Amino acid sequence: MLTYTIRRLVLSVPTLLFIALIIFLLLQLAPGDPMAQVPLTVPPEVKQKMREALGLGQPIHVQFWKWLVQMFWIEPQVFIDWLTNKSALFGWLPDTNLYTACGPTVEGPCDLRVISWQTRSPVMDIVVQRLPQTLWVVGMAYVVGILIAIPIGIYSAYRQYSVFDQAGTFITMIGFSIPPFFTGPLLIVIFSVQLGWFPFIYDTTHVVDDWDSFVFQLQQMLMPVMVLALQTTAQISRFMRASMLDNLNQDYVRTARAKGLSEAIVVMIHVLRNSMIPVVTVIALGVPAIFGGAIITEVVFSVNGIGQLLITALFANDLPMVLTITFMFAVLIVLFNLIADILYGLLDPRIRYD
Amino acid sequence: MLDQPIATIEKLRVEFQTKDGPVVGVEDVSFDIKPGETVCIVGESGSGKSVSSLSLMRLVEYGGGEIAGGRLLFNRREGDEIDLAKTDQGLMRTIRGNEIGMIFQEPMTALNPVFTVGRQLTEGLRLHMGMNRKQAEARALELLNQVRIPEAERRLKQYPHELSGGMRQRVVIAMALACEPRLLIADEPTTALDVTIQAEILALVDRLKRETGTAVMFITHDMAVVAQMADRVVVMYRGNKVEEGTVEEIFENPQHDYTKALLSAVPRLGEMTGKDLPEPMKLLGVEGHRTDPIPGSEDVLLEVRNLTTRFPVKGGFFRRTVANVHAVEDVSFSIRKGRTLSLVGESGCGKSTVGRSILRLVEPQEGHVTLGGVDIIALGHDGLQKARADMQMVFQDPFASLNPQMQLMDQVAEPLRNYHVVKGKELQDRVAQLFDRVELPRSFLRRFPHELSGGQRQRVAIARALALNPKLIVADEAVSALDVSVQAQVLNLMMELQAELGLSYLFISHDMAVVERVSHDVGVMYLGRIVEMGPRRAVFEDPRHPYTRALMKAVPIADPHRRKSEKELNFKPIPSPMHPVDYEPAPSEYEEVSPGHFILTTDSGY
Amino acid sequence: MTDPMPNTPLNALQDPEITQPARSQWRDVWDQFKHHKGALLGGGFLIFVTLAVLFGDMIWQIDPKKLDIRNKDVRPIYTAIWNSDAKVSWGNPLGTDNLGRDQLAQVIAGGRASMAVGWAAMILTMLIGTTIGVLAGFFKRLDGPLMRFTDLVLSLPILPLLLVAVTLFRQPLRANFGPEMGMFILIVGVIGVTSWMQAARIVRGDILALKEREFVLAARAAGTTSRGIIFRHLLPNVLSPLMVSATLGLATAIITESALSFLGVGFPSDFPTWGKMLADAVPRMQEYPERVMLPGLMISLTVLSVNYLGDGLRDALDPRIRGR
Amino acid sequence: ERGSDGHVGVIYWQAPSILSPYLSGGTKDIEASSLVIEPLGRFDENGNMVPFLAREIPTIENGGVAEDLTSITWKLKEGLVWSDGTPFTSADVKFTADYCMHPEGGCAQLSKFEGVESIETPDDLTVVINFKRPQPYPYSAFMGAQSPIIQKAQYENCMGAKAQECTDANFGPIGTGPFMVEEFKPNDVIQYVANPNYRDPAKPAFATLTLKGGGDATGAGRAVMETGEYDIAWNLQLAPDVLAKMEEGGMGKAESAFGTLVERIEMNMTDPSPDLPEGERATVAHPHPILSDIRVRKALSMAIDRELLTEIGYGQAGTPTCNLVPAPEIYASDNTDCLVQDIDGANALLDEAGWTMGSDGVRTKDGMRLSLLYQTSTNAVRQDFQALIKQWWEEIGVETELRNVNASVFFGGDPGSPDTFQKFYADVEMYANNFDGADPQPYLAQYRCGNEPKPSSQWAGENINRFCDPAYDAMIDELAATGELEARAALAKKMNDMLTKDTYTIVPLVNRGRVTGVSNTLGGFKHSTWDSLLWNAADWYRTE
Ligand SMILES: Nc1ncnc2c1ncn2[C@@H]1O[C@H](COP(=O)(O)OP(=O)(O)OP(=O)(O)O)[C@@H](O)[C@H]1O
Ligand SMILES: Nc1ncnc2c1ncn2[C@@H]1O[C@H](COP(=O)(O)OP(=O)(O)OP(=O)(O)O)[C@@H](O)[C@H]1O
Ligand SMILES: [Mg+2]
Ligand SMILES: [Mg+2]
Repeated sequence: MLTYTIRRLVLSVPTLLFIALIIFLLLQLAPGDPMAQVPLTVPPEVKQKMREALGLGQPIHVQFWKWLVQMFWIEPQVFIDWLTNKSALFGWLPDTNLYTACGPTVEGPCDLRVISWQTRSPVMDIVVQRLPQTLWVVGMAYVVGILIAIPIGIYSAYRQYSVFDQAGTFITMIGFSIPPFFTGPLLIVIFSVQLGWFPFIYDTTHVVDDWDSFVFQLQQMLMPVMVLALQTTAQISRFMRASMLDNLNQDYVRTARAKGLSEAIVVMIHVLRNSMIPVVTVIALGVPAIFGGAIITEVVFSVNGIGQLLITALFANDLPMVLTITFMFAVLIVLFNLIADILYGLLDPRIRYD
Repeated sequence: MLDQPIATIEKLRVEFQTKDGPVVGVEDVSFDIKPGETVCIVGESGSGKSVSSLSLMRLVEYGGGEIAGGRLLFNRREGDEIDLAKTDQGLMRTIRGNEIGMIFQEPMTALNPVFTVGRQLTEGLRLHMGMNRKQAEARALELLNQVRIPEAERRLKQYPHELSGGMRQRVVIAMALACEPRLLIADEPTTALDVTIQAEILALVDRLKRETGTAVMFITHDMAVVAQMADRVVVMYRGNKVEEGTVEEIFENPQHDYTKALLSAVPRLGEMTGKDLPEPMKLLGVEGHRTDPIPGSEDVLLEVRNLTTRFPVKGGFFRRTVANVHAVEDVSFSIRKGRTLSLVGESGCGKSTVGRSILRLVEPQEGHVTLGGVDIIALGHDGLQKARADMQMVFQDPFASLNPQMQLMDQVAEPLRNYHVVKGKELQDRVAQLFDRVELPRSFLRRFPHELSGGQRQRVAIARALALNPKLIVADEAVSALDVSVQAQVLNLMMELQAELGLSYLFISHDMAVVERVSHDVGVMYLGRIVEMGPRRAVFEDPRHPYTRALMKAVPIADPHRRKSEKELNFKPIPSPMHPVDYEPAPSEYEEVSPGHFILTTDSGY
Repeated sequence: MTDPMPNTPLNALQDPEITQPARSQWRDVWDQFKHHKGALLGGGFLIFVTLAVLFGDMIWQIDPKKLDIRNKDVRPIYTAIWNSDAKVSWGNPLGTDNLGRDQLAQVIAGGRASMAVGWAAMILTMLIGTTIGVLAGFFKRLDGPLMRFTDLVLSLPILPLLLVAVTLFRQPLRANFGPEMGMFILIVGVIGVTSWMQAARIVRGDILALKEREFVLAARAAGTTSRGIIFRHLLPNVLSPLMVSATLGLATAIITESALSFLGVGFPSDFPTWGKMLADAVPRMQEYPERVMLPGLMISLTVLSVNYLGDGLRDALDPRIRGR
Repeated sequence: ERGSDGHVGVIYWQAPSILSPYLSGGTKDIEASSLVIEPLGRFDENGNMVPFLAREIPTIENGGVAEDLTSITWKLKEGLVWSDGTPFTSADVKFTADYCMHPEGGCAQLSKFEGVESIETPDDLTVVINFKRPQPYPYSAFMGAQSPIIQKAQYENCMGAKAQECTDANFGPIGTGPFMVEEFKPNDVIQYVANPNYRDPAKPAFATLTLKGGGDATGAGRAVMETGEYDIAWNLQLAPDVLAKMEEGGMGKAESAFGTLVERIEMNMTDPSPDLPEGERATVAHPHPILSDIRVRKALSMAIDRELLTEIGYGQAGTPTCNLVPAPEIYASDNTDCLVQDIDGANALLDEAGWTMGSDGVRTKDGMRLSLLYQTSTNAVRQDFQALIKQWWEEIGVETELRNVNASVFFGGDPGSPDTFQKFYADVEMYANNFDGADPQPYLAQYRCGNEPKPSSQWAGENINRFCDPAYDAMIDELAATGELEARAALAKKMNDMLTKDTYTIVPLVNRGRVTGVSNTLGGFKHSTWDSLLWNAADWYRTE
């Protein structure tokens, strides 16, 4: 198992590099000039200088190499510095100072991080800023969706073709087919405007430190989470149902019943455990999508998560930002593919990787 | 008290609600089971054996069935009698697994793959006997010892897939026995197992019955097993009980036509004693077919020399070959025109691999294969395709070997199309003739495999194999999945074709009785090698190699007077055919003990 | 209902003769399909919708792009039932929008675009997915590279790709096919190129399993070439799982197109699609709920019926189910 | 009293990405920074200049502006301090100019400093700006939200090319305004707190201010008027019925204020045909095959019913106009001919121009179809306009293809994108534009020959239509040399008419008010369209 994991991890490095290259080339194709906003009056030589400062104008392979260095060498240094200097968990470690930022006051050698063209600040800082709301809202929606979907799936399969099953199918499909730009405003009109229960502009600066602020956080999360969870629920419950149906007819279920076990144990332990194997991997495979897949919901509720960051960066031609975010998605996808495979191996004793 | 039956089934009728309306699974069945008695239920596939037993457990409901009539009287431990057909599921739960234990057919799937053996074993104990975990584990250990599983302690922590088929089936038996049920239902507990393991399991069930006095309801379609196990026999036919009697009565004096026909179709080991050549079976009531011996010719058709096939096992960080499965190791034999060579041996000994290597469906490592003078191994891609026209294959599972999405006509025509033999109208005629050949009505041409019975499907497969007029047919367990009655017909068909067309067969099987019936020559395989080979008569009547002897002994004989006793059985587990890459096995050397009869003198691993 | 007892042992051993006449495969499929009520309803609805959007404009001849400011904000005719003051008109049975475009005509025209995008993108998805899946599953050498490639495409977000594609290809496509057809090709292309991965994985998995089945080995033994095996034996057998992902693909394509309309990177603004109608109506959903309901319902019902249809087809095409 | 009214929320559906007007021309960024850094003077809700950091607005009368118009002298208020407590001096003002005028800085507001020769600081409270030429309108530098004063101490090391690297300063400028940046999340939200060192000890009334970005205009309007989560919603370009419905929510009002923002259709005078080689497309090398004929342009304008457009798209927040410069009063021409739709007239005009009606309802001439590509940014009201205008144009036999481009791309100015309004790869396009402050001179000067976007200038340039008339250029120069207000106004009107009713190069549609959602409980908000929306944030307070 360990060898397998390490092997896959090592193998994923060239894959990722390749993916990075493809994304890079693809974005090169896309029109976009960071100097677009610079006024005409700036002489061309100066513009050229500014371009060079951003690493543009060099041959593509040099640019790519530079980005790689920034991404894999300099950013980790920043991260380590942050860990040892500021973070609560590792703050006790001796402070490191691997990274020297280039700045107006710095003389001598310095490192340039991946800089966003739009805000002229390090891309990673902004991404880190966006993580809390993305995780709170989009991540939570995924969790909630799964928690709702699994019981629905189980019961639908156990009572196949019952009223519950039919209704469940119907509702989940409706949920699947209604786009969030409709459900979002609908919820807003009902719960914010008519009933006045929840705020709908997501406050990204809100800090949870006591019960009241926690309640507020729940309130502001509720609607976007509902909108997003609807889609997750629809999909996962279908998978769950199919997987349960596959297993309910297996011989071992009959064996379990022949032992005189109660239906609850037969279904919830024997069948569920087997049915969860494929579903868990499907869930793992869906995780990367949650980071980028909620653009519309983020816009409707002004959540400003990573999805919104990507789309604004795209429209603003902020190439380094787009490249970094897309690459992070790729890493997540490759990683969660691996996690899904490993989970499969862990959950199903029949599968052995070596 | 002893004479009072534990369970009585009266006029049982079970119906299934399907989309096409109700289907009757069991129409009218009545019999009873007394303590300490083994009642065997026989009948062909689909006759309602399983449904009857599941009704007794009240498990049919979960399969969509419904007990539409009749009574299922059961004597409880406390002595009161209840009608299981009317008991509610809550009470049933206290009976299932507690007073009635059940062993299912498929050891591969009857256990939950994600829980350890120990967990599955103790579940019932903790529920019914109120044991705590420790006690339950102790009892589980005891049970595993009782069913003779080696290293029982370790097994408890293992998952089902880590056990061999035989061991898994023993675990299922242990599970059924856990709460010392008074009635044990065994639904074809040995069908999927090797002869040797089958013999052990049968002996085990028999011993348990004797030791604990449990009543056993034993379901099987194998008459030989019945002869070995039964005290009484119930014969079922299409949902009805057609005959009931003691085992001797049934075997010696069958009353019903179906029972007679069934018994006539059972190949019995030893039937061919004294005969040199195979001959088709006499089927009761089937008039006018020849049962003459099939002589064959002396010309060698297929020559296999030092065939070795290994499968690499990849592993480690770089996915390099870390070991090899030595599936076939230095195997040599030859088949003459118009004759049948049978390969026998236990599961996993490499029989199929030999067959596939000859057709180069798997690539052999070394060796020579010549078919009618053509060196098969040396052929290139196109040459191989041409050569395959001369050798065809019939596979084990008639359902799996036909494409479910294709009409039979097209399936049989496929080889003809591949080799552009004939086209258009002529092609259709040819296929129709082939259907006639295998005695299938022409109306089947446009049907799909699922519309046919198993025997008919296998005939289609044979027709397909015959399409190109091959010289050699490799029949890989071609009749193993069939009911005895159907099996007999297919075997006869194959032998008739051999007599008429001069076909040669490489017949792969683990069923010794069938092999005895059809072969001219026999090779016994063990762990990738042929350990004994020679004319069928010589090998069967005078087995020399210790493994051959053990194998012969394990075969159940369809004769209630020749029951085997447990003491005779003594098997070693088969060692692993997996060896490290640098392992260099010794070549096989044979000694000729009588003309054409060779036995392996070098180490075979047995 | 007793079987006639066999009077000779010969009969006893014969298989019961199949009495029904041989039927064509499609007849069989249809018979099985008929049993699935949801599928029948779904199929019926889908046919109805398809016919309606294809030929509806022959019956309802109002131009969907025609503005009629005097007749703006007409309510659907049924609002008159509870609100006698409502502005309704038989000329616009489903009402008009804020510029006086007839809603019925818009739904018909919008449906044509949405359905066309859905079908075309789905077919493209299936073609790419099946090809890649089959190649990866059947040829061991290709498996690794193709699956890595699948990972790669999975990690491409659809939106940047669309933007890149728009800038690169819109001009030539517009020149060759006109603005609407060009955009159609672009949208279908992008959706197709970014959503085949699921299908490819399913197909690959199934092919890997099927490849080991005996009938494939039997075909090989009978001299069938790899090509023949793929086309004659493997593809028909992956049809039913493909069917399911195809139906889902149709649904997602319709939804993706509507999301693109919402983000403003889709068809020209005066070219109605259900997604755009829905997006346009959202700001006024309190006053004119029917304007969101109508396209919303159409999308949902279509997706739902496609889903049911897929369920039914899967059952009908699976010989294991059909055979029993 | 300062900070007594708690919190106030402002919502912008476009999120600020940087807090420096010198590094970004985006309204969102300029207005977000206007809460922190201030210019010497601002424009109030009527377009009048009010002193902020200056003691008074210098004029010729009070001697602040030299008679020969070549210099202006600003006197700073006494005792001003930056929010960090350090004194605010004339050195900071001079530094600001140096910072922006640095040739390598890429300053986005360089045009504000055009014509500035030198800046002198005779003492800590005096700033003298010397111009190269006489400057009839000397108030472009340091007036309005575009050119506020930044702190020398903070930006000293950020001159020139280093300007881009000063993330800390760009995200958290130190200012003299009523608020200070507490936390800046780019493209998301800004948290401000009251400046403890603000010059008026009683202000601002609010202790904290949140400027939330992102979402869409509908959501922003709703948050102010229907749920009351926010107090001010920026730029609600929504249909009037939608706004009216939102107002029914009862929490706020949609206030509109008129300035110089005119929604117009621009006619492309050059040929945007894709058949032309890249580099010549939409350049003056190829005049437009259809639109070069003034009769076609006029017919297109006549076919439009501006009253109806206004009613549908803006309601109270718009008035139909025929002028490019609709305000201030003295500059507004009395041109109203276009207000009446005249389809028949338009048809007659096209007939006269030789475009004959075809059987499919589209006019042709010499085998060329009268077919136009009409583009604009993605926005519900604009799409409604497009649909309506398309319909009218079809009535006069003009085939119209509509295209809408995402606003960020359309106005993004990216020379690589074919979809920017500058590139104008379409026949006509629609957008709105206005001018800062109250003087139209630079605005009108945009339409100079040679100032059009072209490949050699990286598609930058303001003469979007590629209009070119030597007579007009002469008037531009004349305006620049004229100091007297009446004469300037007359000249400006003439120039306005030349672009609109004489040539129909620009076809104005609607004089758009800026619509802002304002909470009912917010007091003191004064809606200025001449300066930052948030210009008087110091005076805001909570009612009730
Ligand atoms: N779940 C079910 N639904 C419909 N029909 C069923 C079902 N289970 C069994 N049957 C029908 O009941 C009849 C008896 O089946 P049963 O399984 O008892 O046969 P069997 O004798 O055990 O055969 P085998 O030897 O193949 O196990 C068959 O005709 C079968 O088609
Ligand atoms: N494709 C393969 N890859 C790896 N190992 C294989 C493969 N095919 C067969 N083997 C191994 O080779 C050995 C011989 O297998 P084979 O199928 O020839 O046995 P068999 O005698 O036909 O058994 P059975 O009676 O179960 O069919 C077994 O240990 C099996 O696990
Ligand atoms: Mg059975
Ligand atoms: Mg085999």
